[in-house]
Amino acid sequence: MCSPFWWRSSGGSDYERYASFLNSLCDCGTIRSPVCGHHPKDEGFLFREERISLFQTYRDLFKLLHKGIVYSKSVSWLFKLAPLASLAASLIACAWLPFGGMTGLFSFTGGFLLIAYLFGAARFVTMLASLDTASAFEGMGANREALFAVFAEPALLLGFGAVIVAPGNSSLANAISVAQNTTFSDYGVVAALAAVSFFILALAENSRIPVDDPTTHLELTMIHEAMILDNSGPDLAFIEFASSLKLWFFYVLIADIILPLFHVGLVARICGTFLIVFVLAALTGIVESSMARLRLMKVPQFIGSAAAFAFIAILLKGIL
Amino acid sequence: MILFNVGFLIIALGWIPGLALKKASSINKAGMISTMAGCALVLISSIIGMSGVFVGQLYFFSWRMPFGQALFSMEPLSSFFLFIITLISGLAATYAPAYLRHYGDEPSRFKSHWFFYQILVASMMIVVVAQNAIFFMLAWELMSLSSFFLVEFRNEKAKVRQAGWMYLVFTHIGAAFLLAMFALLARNAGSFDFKAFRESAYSIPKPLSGLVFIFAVIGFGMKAGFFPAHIWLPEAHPSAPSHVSALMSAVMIKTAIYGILMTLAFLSPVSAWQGWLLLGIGLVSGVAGIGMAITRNDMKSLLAYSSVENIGIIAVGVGIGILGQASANGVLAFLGFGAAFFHVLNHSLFKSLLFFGSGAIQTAANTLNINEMGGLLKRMPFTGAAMLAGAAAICGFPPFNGFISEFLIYTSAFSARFETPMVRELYIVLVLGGLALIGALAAYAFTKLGGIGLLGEPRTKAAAQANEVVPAMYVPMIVLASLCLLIGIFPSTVIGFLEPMLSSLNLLPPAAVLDGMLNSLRGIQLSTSAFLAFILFLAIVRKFIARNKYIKVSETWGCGYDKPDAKMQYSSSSFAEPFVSLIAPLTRPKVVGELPALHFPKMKDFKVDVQDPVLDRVVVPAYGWTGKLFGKFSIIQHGNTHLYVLYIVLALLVALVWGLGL
Amino acid sequence: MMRALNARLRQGYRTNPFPAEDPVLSPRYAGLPQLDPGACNACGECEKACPTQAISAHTAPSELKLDLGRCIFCGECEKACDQGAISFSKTFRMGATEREGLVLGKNTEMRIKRLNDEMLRCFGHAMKIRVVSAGGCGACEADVNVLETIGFDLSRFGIGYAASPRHADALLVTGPVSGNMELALKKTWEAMPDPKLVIAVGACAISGGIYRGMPEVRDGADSTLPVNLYIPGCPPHPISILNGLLGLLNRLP
Amino acid sequence: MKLLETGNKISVADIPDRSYNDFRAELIDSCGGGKGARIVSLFALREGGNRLIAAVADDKAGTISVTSTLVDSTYPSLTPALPQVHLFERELFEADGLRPEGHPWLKSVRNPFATDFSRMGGDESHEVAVGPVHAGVIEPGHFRFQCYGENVEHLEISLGYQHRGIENAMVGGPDKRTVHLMETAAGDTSIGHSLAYARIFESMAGVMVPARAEALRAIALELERIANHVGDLGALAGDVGYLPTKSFCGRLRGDFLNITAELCGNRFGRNLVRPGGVAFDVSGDEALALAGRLKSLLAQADEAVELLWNTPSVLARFEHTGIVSRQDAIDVGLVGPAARACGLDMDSRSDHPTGMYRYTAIPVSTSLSGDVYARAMVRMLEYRRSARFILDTLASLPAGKTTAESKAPLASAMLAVFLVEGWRGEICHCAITSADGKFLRYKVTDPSFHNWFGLALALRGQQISDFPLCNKSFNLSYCGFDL
Repeated sequence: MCSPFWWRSSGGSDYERYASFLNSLCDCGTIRSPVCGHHPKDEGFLFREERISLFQTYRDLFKLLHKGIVYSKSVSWLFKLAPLASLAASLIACAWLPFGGMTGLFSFTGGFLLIAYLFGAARFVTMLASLDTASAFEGMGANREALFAVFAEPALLLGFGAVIVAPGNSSLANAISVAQNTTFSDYGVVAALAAVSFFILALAENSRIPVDDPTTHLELTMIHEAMILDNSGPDLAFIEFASSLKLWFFYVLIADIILPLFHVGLVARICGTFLIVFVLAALTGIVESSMARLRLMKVPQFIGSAAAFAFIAILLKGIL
Repeated sequence: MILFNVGFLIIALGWIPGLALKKASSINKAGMISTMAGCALVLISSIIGMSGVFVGQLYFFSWRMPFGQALFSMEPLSSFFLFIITLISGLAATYAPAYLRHYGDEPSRFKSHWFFYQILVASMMIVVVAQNAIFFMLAWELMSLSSFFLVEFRNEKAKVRQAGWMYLVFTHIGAAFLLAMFALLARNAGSFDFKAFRESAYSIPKPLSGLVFIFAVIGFGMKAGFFPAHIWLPEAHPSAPSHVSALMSAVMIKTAIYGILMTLAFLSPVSAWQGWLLLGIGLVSGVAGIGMAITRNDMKSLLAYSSVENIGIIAVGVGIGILGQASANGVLAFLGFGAAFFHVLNHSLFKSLLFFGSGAIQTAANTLNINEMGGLLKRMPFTGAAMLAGAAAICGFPPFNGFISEFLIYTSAFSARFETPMVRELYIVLVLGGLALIGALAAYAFTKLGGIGLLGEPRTKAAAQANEVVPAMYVPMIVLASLCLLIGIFPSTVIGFLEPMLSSLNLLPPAAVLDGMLNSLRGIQLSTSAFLAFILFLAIVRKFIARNKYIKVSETWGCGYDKPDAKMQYSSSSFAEPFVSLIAPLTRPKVVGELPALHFPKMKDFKVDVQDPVLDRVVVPAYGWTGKLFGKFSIIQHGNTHLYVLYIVLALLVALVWGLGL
Repeated sequence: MMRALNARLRQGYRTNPFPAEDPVLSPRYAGLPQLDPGACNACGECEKACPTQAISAHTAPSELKLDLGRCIFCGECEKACDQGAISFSKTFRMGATEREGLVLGKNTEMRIKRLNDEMLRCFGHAMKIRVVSAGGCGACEADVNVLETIGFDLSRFGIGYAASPRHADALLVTGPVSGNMELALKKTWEAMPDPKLVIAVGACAISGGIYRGMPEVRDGADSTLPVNLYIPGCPPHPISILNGLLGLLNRLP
Repeated sequence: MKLLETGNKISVADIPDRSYNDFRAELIDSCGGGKGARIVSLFALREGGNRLIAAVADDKAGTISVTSTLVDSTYPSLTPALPQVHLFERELFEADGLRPEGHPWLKSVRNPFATDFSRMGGDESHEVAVGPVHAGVIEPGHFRFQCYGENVEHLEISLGYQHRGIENAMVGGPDKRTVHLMETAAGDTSIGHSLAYARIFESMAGVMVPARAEALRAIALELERIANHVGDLGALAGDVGYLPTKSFCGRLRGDFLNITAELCGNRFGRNLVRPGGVAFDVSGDEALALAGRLKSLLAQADEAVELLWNTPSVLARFEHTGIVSRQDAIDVGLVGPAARACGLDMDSRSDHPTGMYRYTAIPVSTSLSGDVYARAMVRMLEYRRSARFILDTLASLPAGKTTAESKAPLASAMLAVFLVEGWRGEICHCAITSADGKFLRYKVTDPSFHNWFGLALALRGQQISDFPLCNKSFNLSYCGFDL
């Protein structure tokens, strides 16, 4: 490795990269429907008996795009910026995300930092926008989001650190291709710990039980939902699409980390990614079905455990 | 060089015409014009200086003094700091007259203000170009004193006086350490000239070098506001006029960073522990500073604590740079120092922007308490927008500049190599986890500042009646905000700009590494541009699909309640509460105000007092203990002459024993 | 966790098969009233017995009319009528998009018209409902709420309840609209983005029901809002509400 | 203080007429002095001056007594000495304009547009205003929280959105609307309120209710209790995000309601209880079928509810959340499961038994800790005991008619009081007839009237995110309060 800095992935044609990006756009909703119903307010798949349409998320988005918008008298331009920033950040993240061995649209040393910080920027604008509505509920949502981010951000970066930096790789795509050629004992434990860490984050960042309750109708207990109580029409569509993409992002990310453990070819890796994403969705459902929500002030400990897993994964690299 | 001289003279003497003027506004104008003109000239010379053309050109005048020559030099490093000093000083001077109108029209007050302001700017310039320890210390002292008097601008308030004294005490404790440090260096070099210090750098014995470094960290750290010496900042900044806070927070404390960097050149080779020390101090300052910032309701106090955080980030950068040098890892050194320089620049931009903004709010809404603000973005569109940009930048969010310096620090984790096992992993955890924690806490603090202060509905009548300030005040903010954005989008250009300075400091990595670095920065450039493009695209999409649709304006959804109220939005204190509760063992929040204990409540005022773990739990009690302790010594004060003679004899005896080495 | 999964297996499949199959209702269920003008002798006993003035039969047998919008399905008229001119059937399919459609009599056609094509394209498979309880007794709310449980599983049709009116497409009103709730109801309506619908559920929301004429109430949702769908009952059976919603969305087989 | 006679009625002329000081001393002595009596109703009769009439229940003795006094438009407040009357006094002030001097918290009761909230001063706290239109499908009410961050320093509940004027509409009755008004006083307590009304009517008209009707009424009342308790346990699970119990109980509640529908065709028990008896009978086969269905549903409900007690993450949310102390519960006069969860052994079914409960006792279910856990526990015990009662009663239904044929008019100038233990707690109906046998005053006291303030107390010092859980553990009625 002549230089630790690296721009653009070495493998994969342009076509593949675009395909993986488009794939994210088309599939993120279909995974969200079975996990959380067509709306984050429905019960998990384990307790529903009639299947709902796989395309329900897209139907909802279609409807929202056709609806009008009601803006609050209190809001400024920032409120109108927030949905755009959320979706733009998620789009960039999915463009960067490698999929089943296909590299993302772009990749460079430290690209994961940009992605983490773009998510952070989207979160920041969303929190500000929710405070802009002058509503106590939205303030509550922003406040909780801000507090939990204090734990989630380090966990996210340490997770990436465990997978990318500690093993001496320059980017996620690079890390995946390197891991393809390592043995199970070298990579297995680290991958497992990082995957657990990211899974906890996925629950936290996508308002799942035990952090947030997607089925709640109650403003006082909401986190993410509380911040978007005042968004309507296309704005809401952008936000919902952005959160679908974010959920997809975390699932595929975990799949990307786990898959190199199985030394298989491209087609198998793509199928494997879908399989893992499906399993993760089922796992989310099972977690949601078997435990209650944490008391709000216990959530930091839960998210902190994600950081702890990543931390151990990094230290393990030094021991192994 | 001539530009520098002329500019310096204009600034240093610019207060003189003001003495003759009678009207406050013309005094202000005179001060503004002379400062701006001087700053403009020095700014140009500093830009030239950064390219390295002045290296080796020393400017001196014959000065028959025992401690050496009066030497000055504009090396690229000095030029870089000069650039920042003059840029911010000039913008602050532009901002000042309109802002100062807020303080009445007593001419003498403004005369003294401009006197100290220009002395402060001039002394800062001298600090970064002085090549002699004594001159450095003279300028340093001048800088401290003039800034002390600037903080005392509104000295009719007891709180202001107290803040000023605290600052004075701290800065002098620091100065004492610096004097000791220079004394040690001079003893080794045989001269007070920095040139001599540098030349004898390799001959310094290791223990002495370590001691000098410790003295430098303490001495400069007092000024920089490293934790736990940070406590003067949150006292002094809210008390000073806002453009002075901006100058002190965004620029003056950076001279301490310059000092540390300068000292490093006297100590080569550096050792790894020095790097770890600074890294540790930096992370602690970062977390503690921004953590405390969250708990503050006074906007400028919050910003002051955030300066502690940012100084911490810079210290992390310097620490990493030292680690790189100590382990002969050029890439690490480049990334560390590069990040430090970058952040010095970035912080000076967004911090002065935010201080200008808080000053603007202070004049418009007559408060600095975030609990009393709200809805200001709509009433002060330029100030508000610029401040929000500053807030995003200071949190390190792309597409603003703060991200770039943090990115450089983060990427250092890629190239860190250490001999001892586990150290590298520890380093990765510290850098990734620590910086992410600082970043997330910063987002918390600035969501509070922006979201509670600028957005939503006004919480007081004064906030509801606020109007946008005059262009002279908001244009500097817009300039700074645009710089933040431009640097964030075109970081590689700035790296190019810093390149000569880095190469003069022997910090440039091999070309391949630099290329890779620039590639990464171009990657950021491309993806942040794509991010902005997506936003634009989505905005157009929304515009297009909502074209024939019904866009309405209605009340915020308040559950259909008939009388919504501005009190029904989060207060600044409430927003901080979850975090305050989390760190309650450290900050011991005191709740004042009675909670309803009986069945039927009688409500009182509710107030929460969150303490600074150092100031309120160490320094203030320690002050009390010291007072008591020294009180005990009063028993030896009998007023009896015989007894005093006895003391003298005893002291002589002790000195004799010590002197003879018995 | 295993207990929960076990319980899940044992509790079995419980979702109501409606609309594919008609549900099994209690044999005592009182559904759509059947009028037989031929049997009526215009004695007016039913009118005297009706607590809500839903029925009028004092002029001529052919004028026997029953306003479903006011009917609370108490069955007093059935008991009062010696002629058997009124009987309550087991039909749960009740509801109309026009208020007049609820007045049963000669030539009335109670019909739920589907939404127009444009609305249907939007809402056909995705509709969020904001429920506002405007002064009733809470029973309609309970039966609206029950639709979201797995027993009826509203979400399989893409319909759900929204927490915020900003997210909602339809405003479902229950209760007679008490004077104290009128403003809140209007505010909720104003908070919703266009295009939007109003659904009045229960006798109270349609006409004021048992509270009709009391000074504290406004006698139904159409005093305040333009109603698109009326579902009668006191309270309507959940299946009737579901039937109404699906009819509106053209989702009935 | 005059004990009510057999049939829980008394001639208006026999109601003692005390001086205000005697009246006050009497009430404080019996209700505040550790004798354990409670004021179950306090209202004014405006005919012939402002006459305050208080109905006092002594649970130990199983008696109800009344006393009265004439007051001017102002009178010294009882509340400082007897906090449990605070809301009655506020109601008198709002509805009848009688000002209690020295009332510590004289604010509106059913006027949601009043803004007389206690607010915290200073600019550091904030308010959260929830309602009237809540996020879920719930009745309207306004909750005002005084918050510092996530902490609730004080909660004030402002109701009245559901006010329909039922008590006023009852005056001049009974008529064809009366029983329906009672059935809809609180829609989820149709049986409870219609039963209380029927007893008032029967007492006034001197109707003897057949034993079979009493048995069916008790079955219906207990079914109502089971359906609501099971539904609420599911809702509690939902509020802590525990999906299994939430899903199962949500469905089971409907199934229990459907059993009621088997009885009378209506899921809420409308048209079942009528003065003189019940409107529907149950055949032997139907009784068997009902028992069978009930047993199978109970097994499912037990399984679903057991999950709550076996899931640590659920218990962590229930325990120590929303505590009301035993003393507070006594002071503010809590009733029903909320009171029993604070360790108060009180239940109208055993303390003031009527009808079927005179023959078959249901054990009183109490718990001690006063938190959400205790309230859930009480609910669980109660629905199980009710189920046993129903099964027993179904197995031995008395033979005979289901309704007493009587068209007797109401007695003139009488006062009648009845307590019925609805699923939320004690329902108190108190009626006074005029000389021509029409209702002159009809006072309905829903258990929610006593208990809303208990919820406010439970929330002090809690996290605001625990409010929905606390609220659901009380699950009080808005319309029953607002009337």
